[in-house]
Amino acid sequence: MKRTSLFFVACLQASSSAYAVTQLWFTDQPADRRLLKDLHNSHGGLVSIENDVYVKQLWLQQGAGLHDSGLQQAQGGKFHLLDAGGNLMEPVLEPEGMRFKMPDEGFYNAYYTEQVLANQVLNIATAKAEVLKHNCRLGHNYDRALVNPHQWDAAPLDIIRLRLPEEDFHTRIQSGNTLKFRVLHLGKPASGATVKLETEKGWSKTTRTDEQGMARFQIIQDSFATDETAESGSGKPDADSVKQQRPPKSWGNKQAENQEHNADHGSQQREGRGGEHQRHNNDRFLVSATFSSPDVGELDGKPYRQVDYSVAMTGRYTVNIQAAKGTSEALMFSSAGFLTLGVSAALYRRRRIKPFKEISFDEH
Amino acid sequence: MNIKARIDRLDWRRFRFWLQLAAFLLLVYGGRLAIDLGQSLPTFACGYNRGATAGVCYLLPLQHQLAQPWSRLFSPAGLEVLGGLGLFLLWFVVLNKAWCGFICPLGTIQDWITGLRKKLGIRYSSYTDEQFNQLRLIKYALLLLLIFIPLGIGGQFLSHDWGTPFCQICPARMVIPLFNGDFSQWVINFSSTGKMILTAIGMFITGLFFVGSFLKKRFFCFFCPMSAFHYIFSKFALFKLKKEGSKCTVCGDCYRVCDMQIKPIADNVTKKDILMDDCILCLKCVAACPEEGALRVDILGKPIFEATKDGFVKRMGMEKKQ
Amino acid sequence: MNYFAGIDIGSTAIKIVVIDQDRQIIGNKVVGTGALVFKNAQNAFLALLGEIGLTRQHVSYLTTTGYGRKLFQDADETISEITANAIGAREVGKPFGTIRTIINIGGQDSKGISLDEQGNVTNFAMNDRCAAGTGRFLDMAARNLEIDVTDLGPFHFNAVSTPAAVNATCAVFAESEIIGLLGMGHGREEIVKGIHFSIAKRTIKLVKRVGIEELLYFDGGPALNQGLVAALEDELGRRLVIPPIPQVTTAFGAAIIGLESFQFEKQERQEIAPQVVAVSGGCQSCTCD
Amino acid sequence: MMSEPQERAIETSQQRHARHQGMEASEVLDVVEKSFSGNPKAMQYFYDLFRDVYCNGVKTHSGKETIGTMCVQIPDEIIHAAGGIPVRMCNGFYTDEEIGGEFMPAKSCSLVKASLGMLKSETNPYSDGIKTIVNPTTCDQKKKAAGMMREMGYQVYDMELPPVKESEEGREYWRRSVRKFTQEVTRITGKKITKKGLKETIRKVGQAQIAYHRLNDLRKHTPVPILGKDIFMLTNAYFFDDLECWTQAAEALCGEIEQRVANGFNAAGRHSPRIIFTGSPPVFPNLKIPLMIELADGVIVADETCSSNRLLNDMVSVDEWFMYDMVDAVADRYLKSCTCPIFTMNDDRIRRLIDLYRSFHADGVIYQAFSGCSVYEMEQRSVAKAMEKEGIPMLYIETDYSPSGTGQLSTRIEAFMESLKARRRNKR
Repeated sequence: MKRTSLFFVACLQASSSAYAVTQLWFTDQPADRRLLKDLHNSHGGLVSIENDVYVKQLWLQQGAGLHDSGLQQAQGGKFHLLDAGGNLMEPVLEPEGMRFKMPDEGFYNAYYTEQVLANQVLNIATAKAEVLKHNCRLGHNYDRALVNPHQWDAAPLDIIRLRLPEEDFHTRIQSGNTLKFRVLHLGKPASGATVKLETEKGWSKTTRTDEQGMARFQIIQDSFATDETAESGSGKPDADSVKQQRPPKSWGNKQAENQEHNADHGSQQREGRGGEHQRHNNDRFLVSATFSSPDVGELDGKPYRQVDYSVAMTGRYTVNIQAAKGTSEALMFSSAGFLTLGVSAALYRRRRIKPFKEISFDEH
Repeated sequence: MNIKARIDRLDWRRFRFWLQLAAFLLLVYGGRLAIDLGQSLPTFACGYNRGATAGVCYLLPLQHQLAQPWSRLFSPAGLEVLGGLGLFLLWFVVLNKAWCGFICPLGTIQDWITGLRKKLGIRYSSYTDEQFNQLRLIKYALLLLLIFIPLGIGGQFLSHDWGTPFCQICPARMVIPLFNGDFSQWVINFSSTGKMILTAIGMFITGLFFVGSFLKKRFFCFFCPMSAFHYIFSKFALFKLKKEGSKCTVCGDCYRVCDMQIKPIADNVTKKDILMDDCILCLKCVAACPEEGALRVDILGKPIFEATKDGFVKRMGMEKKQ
Repeated sequence: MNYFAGIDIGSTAIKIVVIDQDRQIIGNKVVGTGALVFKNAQNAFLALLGEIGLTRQHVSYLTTTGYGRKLFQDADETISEITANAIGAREVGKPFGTIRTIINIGGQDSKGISLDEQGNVTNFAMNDRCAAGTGRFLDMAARNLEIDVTDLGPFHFNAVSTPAAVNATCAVFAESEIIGLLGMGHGREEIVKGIHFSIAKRTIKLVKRVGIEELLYFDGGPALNQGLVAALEDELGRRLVIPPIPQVTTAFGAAIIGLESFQFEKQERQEIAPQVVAVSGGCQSCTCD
Repeated sequence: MMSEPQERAIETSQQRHARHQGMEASEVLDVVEKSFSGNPKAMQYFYDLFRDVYCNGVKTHSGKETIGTMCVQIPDEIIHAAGGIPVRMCNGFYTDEEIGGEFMPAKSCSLVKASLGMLKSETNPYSDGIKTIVNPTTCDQKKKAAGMMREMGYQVYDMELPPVKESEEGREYWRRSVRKFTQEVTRITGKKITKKGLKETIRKVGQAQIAYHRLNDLRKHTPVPILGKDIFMLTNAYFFDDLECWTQAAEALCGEIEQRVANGFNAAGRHSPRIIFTGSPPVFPNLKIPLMIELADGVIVADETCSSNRLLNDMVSVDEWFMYDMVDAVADRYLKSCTCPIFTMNDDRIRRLIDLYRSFHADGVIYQAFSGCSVYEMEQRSVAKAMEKEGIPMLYIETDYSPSGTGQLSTRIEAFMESLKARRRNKR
């Protein structure tokens, strides 16, 4: 019921804004917060560990954007799963989503596709999640092929994040990075698809894919501050907003640190951390692609004259750590150490020439 | 002349120099040749020397593992910590503290700095007995901190900002990547209070490191928590430093050459297993001992390097010039 | 039949013992040392041989001991009096058990010797150059008191009142001390007894350095002095083993050592003999026809 | 007709003293040379050296800056590096002891009396004259001797030696003393000590030590190839001989002794007990006890005395060849391993004795103490106790330089030898 109503809202929005389309995506945040205690934070987000094997559970989420969404139950769509080798495998389905074991190192890809026919338009929505399985215990001598993204040719619309230069399992996407996405329609580049990147902060950008189905975004240089930086950034990612910013001179407070552990919760409040760089601060972004084709056909006896494809997935990015690092300060501190010991050693050596160190008594 | 006698006559200084150089190249550049010795190395093969290190210092994964949520750490899954420790022990048990004296890249760098000082003709400093006894406890304090801070993180008493606290202050993180032209660790990380404090301390210590190891032989080893960690397990190691007290004349020659100023090596005539906590097993003492068989190195109870008069004379350059 | 002789040339007396190969004493003789030490010893030795009907040729092995041992060039072996004394005591003391400690008071020195179970010397102590507590000291005391040395024993037992305290450890000072005691009206008996206790105390102090163990054996000329024996026993709180002829134990020991050496050498000769034969076959330097 | 008595020059005091010394020295040299068969040929250098110096009036260091040293703790390396020649003033002449006895208490030790006696006699067998004497603060008698030597007109440098060698304070104290001495000795000789020069003298002294060790190790062999009296002669020559000449002669001796070992030569008797000699140092010509031991069919295979083993045993080890390090290293050599009884603890000495006993396959220990040398006399008890615990037979002899009382001593030594032989027989 809820979904339908939402759908209408979405349609209303769609009428007002061309891109305000309802999207489906996956989340690993359980709605029931009590479940959190059984989950562990791994390189690939929250997992549970069963017999020493990581098990990922994903729930469906639907909405127009990260701030305008809700958990959703599967409505007769299909779940697909690519394992770390890029092969299809069977997930375990649960009412709210899917769950699967991740025995191998690499990226697992989860898909959910759903079709809805309305107003003679067939909406084929795809939710996607790319889940990393990595455990440092198993070493880091892995194949590049494990790092590279997989592709599922049967996906009605797929969006693939291409890798950053020299990306590995430990790489974090940082604000300021340029992200490349490739949008594929049934395994072929979809040119002219609309791709939107939206951060949890509200910054968003929309672009269209080129002939190769490629879209590029440079994530805004975000300091996670609730000041103007975030708002002013919600325009186009011009050169100014990408410019390195000096770290603010006030650092963290207690409240910020306490919230740290819940950092993975997308909807949490961030107001408390005004003007701070927090290395562990990370935000989600939602990248979505929509693509229409004027195909004419019939679904369950109902005709349609257009097919709207959509796909969405979330990702995480963090503050640009380099921006928060000071080399000159570092040299200052090391010089301080250098000088402290150097001078004290010189003084000590001078003083040692004097024959005896007197014993001093306390007269009190 | 049999092999043993040859070893006993070895010019230990030169032998060690080359061995250290080889180990240094292996650990600091080996990663480029896709050499991976795992992450439980009992020596400062710094993991921050990204892409170039041939293995990772055990302290890094140890601090990581200990920072797991307690629910996991104290569950059967937490046993993986023991796995890492087991691997560490496997490495350690063979060489004992000779990891410090022969393999540790940071130790080798210190020896090179000492070599530079010698070239410049500047004398070295040493601690007084009193200073020695006070300072030697620092490494244990560091060891406790590097265990308890991560545990505190896992128990949610401390923020993740304090993660891998020792690595943040360890000069190896700054110094070793330099050999790969990587200056990126020379930064203060302002991203959080903890990081900022730790990296600032780290940079300060790096400054101390350069001056200290210039003035004092093996300056940093004296404070090294890895050394303290080693000592806990050194009893079980195969490599042993032995002393035959009855043959010792307490002449102090071994103590004189000891980079770590370990006095019991000369004064203690009752202890057979003379390896002390500060020892880096560089074996300079054995090389400098003029008493036949007073000091020796055993592997599995078999002496492999023994103090001999002959060897002493050769190493001190007292042989008759032909 | 082989005979063995031991000559102990001491500072005051020369003691000679001849034994047969069954370790039985065939004859013994004690004469004064005098000034012509070697001549006196030689004469006494020959006289003794004559008395028991032997000639020098019958004596297979002659061992000398005592401070004049090196003078007697005719000897097959010289041995220190400490070892000879120990061996003699071991043999003589056999009927009493295993001797472990020997007190020997000679003419110019006194000794304490400790033995192990087999009669080997494990430790010994000697008085230093001073003559206090030796036979010479007794001689001097007797002369001062104008009594014969042999009467010292009876005098000791005749003392009725408390023995006089003789403190001096030096023979020279003791002399004046004795004169002083006489002047104060002490009886000679008490003085003799006092002297004996003084010597006993001094000797025991010496022997304590080597450790006193059961059995205690006392020999040397002064062992004939029953008074001194009594004083030593009283001071020790134990009985002493006194040999029948206490002067000759050392000479007897020397003779026993001679016997053992003789037998040892003979045995060695036999052991080496076959090899000698083998070697002599290729001998080139032999000039005999 | 009686001829007119010629005008005869009366001996000067120096001549008289030299005659006394010569008489005493030649008597001992005769015993050393002639009472033993099979002396090594290379020993002739040392016999001749003693005869030259003490009987023929040859001055080995004429015209050179000689510095007298009063004890084994004075660093030779540093004196050599400063261009001086260290001459050990410890003396073994009874003649000199009698002179010393005139102004020193009767109960003082023979060695100190004799050393001061020689200085008092104003004759010096080694050089034209010794002006400077370095006197370490070892035993009380040597300490007080400093004042007497000053009275005699010598320039005395008091070198402070700590009474405790185990403590860090003691070590630092002594290092400081040696550093100061290093500075002072350049003032005496007027020559600067250079880094290179000191390194070279450390090497030279080291070579002498190596020769000594080489020889000493040969004494571990059974049968023993050289008698202890020859070793004492050799080490006593080190007191005053030119360093390089000494090393050369010692190396020649080593060669000969090595040959002897190869041939299975036995310098002693077939059953001679092997003796470790310890205690007060036998200094030529007071080789009374060593000679007595070897005449009584014993053989000294090793010793622990400051006139021999302690003189050359411990070597300098340097980590970095800088002045600071070298001087400190030299200082350590003379303090840390010194087994002199003047230090509070004597564990090191006991340990050394036990080790010598074992490694030289000895049968017994003979401990000589000069009467009056209270430290050796006092230490006797603890050493005896330790030896007893280890089952090592030990003979303690209290003696002095006087030639009397040898009968008593030889009886004791012979009895000890006999008991050692019996002990060995029983073991077999």
